[in-house]
Amino acid sequence: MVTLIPLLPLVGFLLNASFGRRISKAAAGQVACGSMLVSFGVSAIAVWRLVSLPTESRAITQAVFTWITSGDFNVSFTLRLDPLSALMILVVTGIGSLIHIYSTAYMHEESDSEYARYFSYLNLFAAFMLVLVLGSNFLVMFVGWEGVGLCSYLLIGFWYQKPSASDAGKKAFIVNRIGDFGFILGMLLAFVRFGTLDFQEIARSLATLGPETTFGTLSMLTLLLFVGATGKSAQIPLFVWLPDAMEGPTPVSALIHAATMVTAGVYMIGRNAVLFGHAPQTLTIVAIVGTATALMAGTIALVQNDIKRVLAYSTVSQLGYMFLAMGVGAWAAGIFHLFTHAFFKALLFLGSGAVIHALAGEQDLRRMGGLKRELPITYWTFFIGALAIAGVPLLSGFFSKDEILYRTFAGGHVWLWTVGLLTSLLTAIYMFRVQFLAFHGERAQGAPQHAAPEHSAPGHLAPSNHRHLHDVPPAMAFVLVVLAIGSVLAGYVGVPGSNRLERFLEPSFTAREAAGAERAEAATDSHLEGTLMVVSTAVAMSGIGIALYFFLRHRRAADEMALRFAGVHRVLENKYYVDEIYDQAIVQPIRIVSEDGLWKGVDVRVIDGAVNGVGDIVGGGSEVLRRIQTGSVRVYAVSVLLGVVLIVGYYVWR
Amino acid sequence: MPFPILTSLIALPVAGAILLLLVRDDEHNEALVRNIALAVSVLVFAETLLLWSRFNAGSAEFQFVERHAWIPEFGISYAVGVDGISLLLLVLTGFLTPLALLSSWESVHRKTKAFCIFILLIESAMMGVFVSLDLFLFYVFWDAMLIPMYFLIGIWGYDRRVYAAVKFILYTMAGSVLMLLAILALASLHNAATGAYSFDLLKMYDLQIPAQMQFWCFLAFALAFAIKVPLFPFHTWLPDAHVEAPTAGSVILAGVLLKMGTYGLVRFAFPLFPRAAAFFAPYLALLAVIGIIYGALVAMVQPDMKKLVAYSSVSHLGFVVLGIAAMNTQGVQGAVYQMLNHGVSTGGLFLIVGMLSDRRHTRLISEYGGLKRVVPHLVAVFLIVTLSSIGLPGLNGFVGEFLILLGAFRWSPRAAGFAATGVILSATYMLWMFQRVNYGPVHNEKNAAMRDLSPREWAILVPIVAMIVLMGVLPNIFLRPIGPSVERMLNQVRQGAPVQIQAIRN
Amino acid sequence: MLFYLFGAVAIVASLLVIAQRNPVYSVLLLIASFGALSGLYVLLDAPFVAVIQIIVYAGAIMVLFLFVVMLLNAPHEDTEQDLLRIAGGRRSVAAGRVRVLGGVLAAALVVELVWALTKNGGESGVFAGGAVSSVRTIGRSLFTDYAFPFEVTSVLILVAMVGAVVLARREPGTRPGRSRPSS
Amino acid sequence: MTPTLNDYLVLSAILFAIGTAGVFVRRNLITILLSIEIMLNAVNLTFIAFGRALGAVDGQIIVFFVMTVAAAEAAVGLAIVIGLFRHRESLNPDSFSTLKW
Amino acid sequence: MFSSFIAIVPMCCVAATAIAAMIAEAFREPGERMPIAPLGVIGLVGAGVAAAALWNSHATSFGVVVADNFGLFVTWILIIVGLLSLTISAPTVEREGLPQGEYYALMLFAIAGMILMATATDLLVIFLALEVLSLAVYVLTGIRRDKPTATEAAFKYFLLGGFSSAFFLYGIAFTYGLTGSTRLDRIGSLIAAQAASPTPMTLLAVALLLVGFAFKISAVPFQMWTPDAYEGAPPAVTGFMSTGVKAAAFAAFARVFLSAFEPLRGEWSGIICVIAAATMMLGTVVGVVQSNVKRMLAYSSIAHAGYLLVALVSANDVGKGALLFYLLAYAVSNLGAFGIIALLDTADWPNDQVRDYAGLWTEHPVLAGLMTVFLLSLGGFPPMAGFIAKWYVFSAAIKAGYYWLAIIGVLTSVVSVFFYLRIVVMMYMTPTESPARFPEVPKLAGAALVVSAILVFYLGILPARVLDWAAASISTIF
Repeated sequence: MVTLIPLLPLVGFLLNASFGRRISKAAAGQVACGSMLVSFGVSAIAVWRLVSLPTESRAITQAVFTWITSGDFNVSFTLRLDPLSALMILVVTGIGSLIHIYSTAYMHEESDSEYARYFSYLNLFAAFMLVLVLGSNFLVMFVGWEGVGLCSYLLIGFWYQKPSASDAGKKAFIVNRIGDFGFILGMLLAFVRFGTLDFQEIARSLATLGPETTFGTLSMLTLLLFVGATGKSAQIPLFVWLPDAMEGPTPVSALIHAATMVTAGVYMIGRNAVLFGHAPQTLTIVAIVGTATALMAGTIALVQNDIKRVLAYSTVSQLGYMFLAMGVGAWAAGIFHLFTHAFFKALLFLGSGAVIHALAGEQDLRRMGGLKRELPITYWTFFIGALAIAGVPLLSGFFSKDEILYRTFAGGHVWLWTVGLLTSLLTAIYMFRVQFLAFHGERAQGAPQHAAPEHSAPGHLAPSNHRHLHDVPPAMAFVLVVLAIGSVLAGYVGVPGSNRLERFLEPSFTAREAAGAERAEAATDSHLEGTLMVVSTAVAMSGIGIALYFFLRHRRAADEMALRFAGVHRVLENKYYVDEIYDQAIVQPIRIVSEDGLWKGVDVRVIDGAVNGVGDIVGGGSEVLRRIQTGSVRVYAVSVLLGVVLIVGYYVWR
Repeated sequence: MPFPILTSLIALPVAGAILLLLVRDDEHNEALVRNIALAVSVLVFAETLLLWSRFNAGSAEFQFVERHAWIPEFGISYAVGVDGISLLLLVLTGFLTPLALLSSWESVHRKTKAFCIFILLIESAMMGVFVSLDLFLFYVFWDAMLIPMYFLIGIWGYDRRVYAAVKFILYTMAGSVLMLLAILALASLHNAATGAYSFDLLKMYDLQIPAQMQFWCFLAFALAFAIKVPLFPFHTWLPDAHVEAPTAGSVILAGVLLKMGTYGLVRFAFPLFPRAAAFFAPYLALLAVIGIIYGALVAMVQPDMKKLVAYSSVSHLGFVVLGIAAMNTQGVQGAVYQMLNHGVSTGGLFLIVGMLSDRRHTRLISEYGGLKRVVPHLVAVFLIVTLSSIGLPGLNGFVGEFLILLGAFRWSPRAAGFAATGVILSATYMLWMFQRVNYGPVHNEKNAAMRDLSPREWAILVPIVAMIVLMGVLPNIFLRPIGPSVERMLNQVRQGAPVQIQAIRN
Repeated sequence: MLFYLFGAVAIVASLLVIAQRNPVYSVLLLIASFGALSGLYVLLDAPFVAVIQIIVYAGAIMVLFLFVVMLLNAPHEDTEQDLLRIAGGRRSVAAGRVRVLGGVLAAALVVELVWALTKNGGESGVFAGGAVSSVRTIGRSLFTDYAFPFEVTSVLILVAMVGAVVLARREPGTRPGRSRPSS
Repeated sequence: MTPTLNDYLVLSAILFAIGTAGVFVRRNLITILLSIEIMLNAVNLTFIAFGRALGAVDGQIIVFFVMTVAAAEAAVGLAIVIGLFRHRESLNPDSFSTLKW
Repeated sequence: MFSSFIAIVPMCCVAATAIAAMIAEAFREPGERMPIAPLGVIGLVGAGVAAAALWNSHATSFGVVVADNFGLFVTWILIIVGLLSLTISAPTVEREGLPQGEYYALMLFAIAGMILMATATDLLVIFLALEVLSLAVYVLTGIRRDKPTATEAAFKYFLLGGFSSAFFLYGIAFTYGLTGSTRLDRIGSLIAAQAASPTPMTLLAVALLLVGFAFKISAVPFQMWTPDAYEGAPPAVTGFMSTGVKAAAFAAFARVFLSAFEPLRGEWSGIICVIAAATMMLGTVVGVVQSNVKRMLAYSSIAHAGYLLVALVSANDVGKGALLFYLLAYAVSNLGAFGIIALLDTADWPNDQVRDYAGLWTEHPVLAGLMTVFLLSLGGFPPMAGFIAKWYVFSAAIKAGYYWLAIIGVLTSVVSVFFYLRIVVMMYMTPTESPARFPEVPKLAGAALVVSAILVFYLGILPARVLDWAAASISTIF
């Protein structure tokens, strides 16, 4: 049964990939959505059955087949449903289904074969993502891990004729590969250390051990895995691919680059909570990296003009939060935020997609404005999403983010907490900046100073400012509304005090035997939590206020600020020049060294030079030696005599 | 006497070649010639499958052994046999040869008969290399294989074919002649030890070889194999040979010929000279790791698709050598597996590049672009093969690479660490090439009219893709027969060099 | 004493043979040298060989040489000027070098041979034993012990005859145009 | 002061060396052939001297064979010289160097 | 009484045929065609049969000729050489209008001399045989009198041959002086008696004999005549002398040095090693830049002399057969290659430049194929005879401990492959400029080449029997 969950989308993929060209769009869409919905249904049933099991043995394991056997290395393709993965499959199939449905409308202008291709990729993604979350060992997880990377590559580069899109896809894949480099080494080290790659067995073998106090094998191992996570989840230093990934169709951004795939890193840490828990050094690093990423991405998001890029940096920032949570050992809080984030960020992306759809591909915030009237559904749903992410009380983002900040503070990481709070302020500001710039005010008529990336999907007409805009078609509207409801309600699974989610997830974060010991630690201080809640609510509100001031009431003030801090603004606008630095410091040197140093230098000149040099020496020697053969018989006679003299001389004088 | 299936694997292609010799060489017979050759090669493939089905996967010993005295005075015998390591390489050879023949269907019209004859002769020699259990016999096939390949490159190749062909043959010979001397020295030692000459591999395994002799003989063997693999810095013949060879030549060259080097390391160099192997393994690994990174970096900047794939072979085979140098179960098994993978996926890449160059008569990446719009099916297959080459889990490349890295990591984490960068780099150069060829707008008019895959080309590519997926998803089918033989070989090496192996482990 | 006389004559005559430009003189001087050698043969109790030396060698073979020299009518070897005229200055330098190098090597050979022969006293001592020089003994030995080599020489002479005829006879005239390429 | 075997051997060695020198000192084909004759004669002297020292006739008999060989060689050699002269009207060995390198 | 003649029967067969050929020529009308070559073939086959009958008999004649297996093996090689040479000569003789009777008679005399040289056990007889074959070959070299190069080649060969045979004779003189005999067995026993401290004169004898043989086998530095003579001679003759003379000379060389002078091995092995190394290197290195195929093969034959020297110097229980087997393999391959050159020779253009071979494959695929087989065999590729031969030689060298010689040997053979392949490249990979420059191939000569190609493969694939014979043969001399 668990096998069916990833298998269904895979079947959908195969159908669409094989016959997609020959069937109609409707059929292709139905196949794709159908397989996802059925998969969701199966997931729901599976989760229901899981929940009905007693807490102590809440896991369904299904070994599909033995995958690789080599000596003592034996990996079976095993899927395992436990509370953590249960939550994830619900997110993946649920939000996945919604986005499939949304896409049927959003991608409608593509040609038949492209449409089928799109859905086949999307199905394939879902299949791999489900494998990722269901995998019971590192290697199966890695299959999904890489598979989603592949699909991300394919979908980012979906409009392959646009060089920027295919570049972005390639960049995503390669940056992810850098992370995978760490992940692979981490797996290797794990196998060498534990003799297995199974999550359960690793956790069990660690249960009796205390955390590592120095930077030892476990720290190394977890750090390597974390490198993998930074790649997949776009953390410093590997976050650069995610903003570019916005070249893909917007539903893809929503599904892959907001709701599911990018959270894989967080999920992976959660999955290995016991392991990471034994490596406090790594956790510190995770927390710091997460926080730094959150802050950095938040600042960048402040000044970006492309609506999807703002959302992308926002995603990066929120992912930073999740890592912060993981870093301070608040596993459940991190997963909680992952869960809520999936809803509101998917909502925001799909909302922005609706805007872009309506504006025929326009993504530049400066050319939007006043859409509130024309796109009411989009407006309101987007507004709910913005409120949720900003951390307005009683919405989902509030609870999850607050949980993280509380845990951080409670864990004694005051500095991290401070930065987290600051980021929370930024979140509110940039989110409402988007809200205000896009939906309020008047539509800007003139072209902006410098052109934003033009996103024109094939089939879309050039943006026309005078066309009457239609709000979203029903399929999209339905999805937006569902997600909006989700964004409001998702937080209530883990309202402070009840800790339902935490308790549900707990078996996944603890090795069986040690469950009791960890539980004691998880006691909460409700008084402190209340105080902090007030603080963060205030921060969120002030953020919205600032946004209101600068971007709705006094836009001129925003421009003045930008002018006054022109340097800072430029740095932020150019995303701290990270791409440029990478290009100059890594990419170009490698290319130059490879081309001029290794290929044309070492290969052609040194090695082949040596090889040909041997040939030349032989040839040259040949030319010299043949000259001895002058053609004069007297010279030949001298040669004979020379031989005689030498041989006789050897005997006479030796 | 049971049916001499291994001999028939060697003899059948030769018989086919002789049959072809009898066919009159003119225009009308071209189809006949091709069909005969194809039929023979398919038959051989079927026979390899038959061999596999009869093979006892649980046994580590050589099976289907045939032994006939050949030059009895020197203990040279015609001794053939297969174990798990060679079995699959035979299957691979049988698998790729018909595809190579098919790939030449439209590109080779000149001297078709000779072309088919040479392909069949190569097949025979390759089979011979993999089944030989006698060092002399092995060397005979090893050297004999050079000639038809030389002609394939030299006659049906591209512009600089003569240079490439000569470079290929001289480079390879220069390495292998020293191996010949080492073989002779071994036989001589056997004579000194037992009073009789022998070139029998199994007897050589039991021979106590003094340390210093191991040292030199290992060097000689390793040089021959390193050139064949090719290991950095002995690789420069490869790009030339690959680029200039016709598609079929490249496929066979990359698919099978290069494996002879790594096969030789596993079958001969390591088990025969365990102490020297233990001593040299770190150096081999060093070269392998350099090769992985170097090959990848150089591949990245190639303007020519074939050259790019050629350098990628340097990188991939670096992995194989690394796995062998690690000398543990996962390393060696992964190495053998990776040999198969590389045969399939690089063979596939060359086939695809060949198809492109059949259509456009250029291999320069810059000449292409936007093909996905024009030939979507071709590009789809191209993508799968590319991903296989990158080592995407679920496809074949990953299994081998991971096992090798695991083996290497157990032996030397540092080596594995450096080697793993190949994972990043392979993605970089392959995807970059893939992107430049297939994505973007069609900026070159000539590409706009390209036709998509023909039924013949489907027939070539479908088996490749099927193998890629099968080997990625169910690797155990292939790993199972490999396992016992690898263990036996490892035991041999460990017994021969207990101290050193231990020392290096740390 | 006679030994030194004959020896000196042989050496001097031989030296003059190779010092002469004119081949006619060379041949005549060589005959003189052969005469001296036959004297030495007599000293070595080999009168029969000495006689043969004069009759066959000096008489027949040398006359053949002389005959050819006359036939070809080219008594003088090319001078340096001739050579320069033939093929530029470079060759004569090379030829000069050859002459010097050859001379040095020949001298070295003499030194080596003499050194080897006189080292450790060499084969010193007066001739021992009785001389065997009767023609009868020689004849018997020649046709018994040496019968086979004797037959072989007949083949040798046959080959030489055939060869000389093949090489030196006039063109049969079948293809006259090619017999004398422009020189 | 009776000459010893060694004296004869040294004498023949000197003659032999003179013969070798003649081969490249002279630029005349005839003289070169004569030089080879000098060498053969030097060898003959050695044979006879050894024969005398050994007290056997073998040395003398061998000399007969050598003479035969010398005659045969001379015949062929002179024939070749005549052939050469026909082509080039020259007896200079250095003018026959078409074949080289 | 009759039994004392047995050993010379093969030689006499050939010599008698030669004389018969001359007589036939005498009765030939001008322009009349007489089956002289077939006559020679009959004589050679008769000699072969005689040799076969003598196998294992170890007959001696006159005490100076012995029909031991060694000699008989070489005799067979020589007969094969002779048969092939006669066959491939026919087109040349026909086209050039050479005097048939004399040509074949000389060739047969040369073969008789070679057989004698290989079977003689007396230095004097060896010398005489050497002269017989040399004189015949000198004449054959220059037999195309109308060609200045042919006469020049004959002259160079003759002059240097005479020069070096004087050294050889001088060596015989010293040997005689030391031992009082020219018979190898007596020399051997006397040398063995004083082997511990050889006198300078003994060494002088060794040195001078060595020079004489080294010249005939064209070892460095006595190789200078080889390229010129090979280039100037008609290709069929070149093939003949590059194989036959070498085989005969090596046979005598081996017989003298491995039996009579065996006790002094320590004295001469070093020098032969150096010569072998120099010969292998010079032959291959200079061969690389040659543009004339005959000249290139001349350098190749120099190199092969080096390998043969390696076989000679490392003759031991492994290597004992190596020399003979190598001679056979080399003879067949090399003669085959020269045979093809001979067949391509035309009246107005010799077709002996490397570039002349361009497009041969298109025009004469069979000839090109045969040429490839012969060249690859010379280069030492399996499954051709040359490979087994080289393997045998190198294994002997390894066994004898001459690792460095073996290494030089294999490396030079790699270099030599380069120039063999140059011809292959021309034949197969270079487009033709002017078509139809090649003459028709006479059936018989073609068939002979096919037979030798088959022999090349036979020796390469199933060498066991011949190897056994070779090993058994040479063990009769030491």
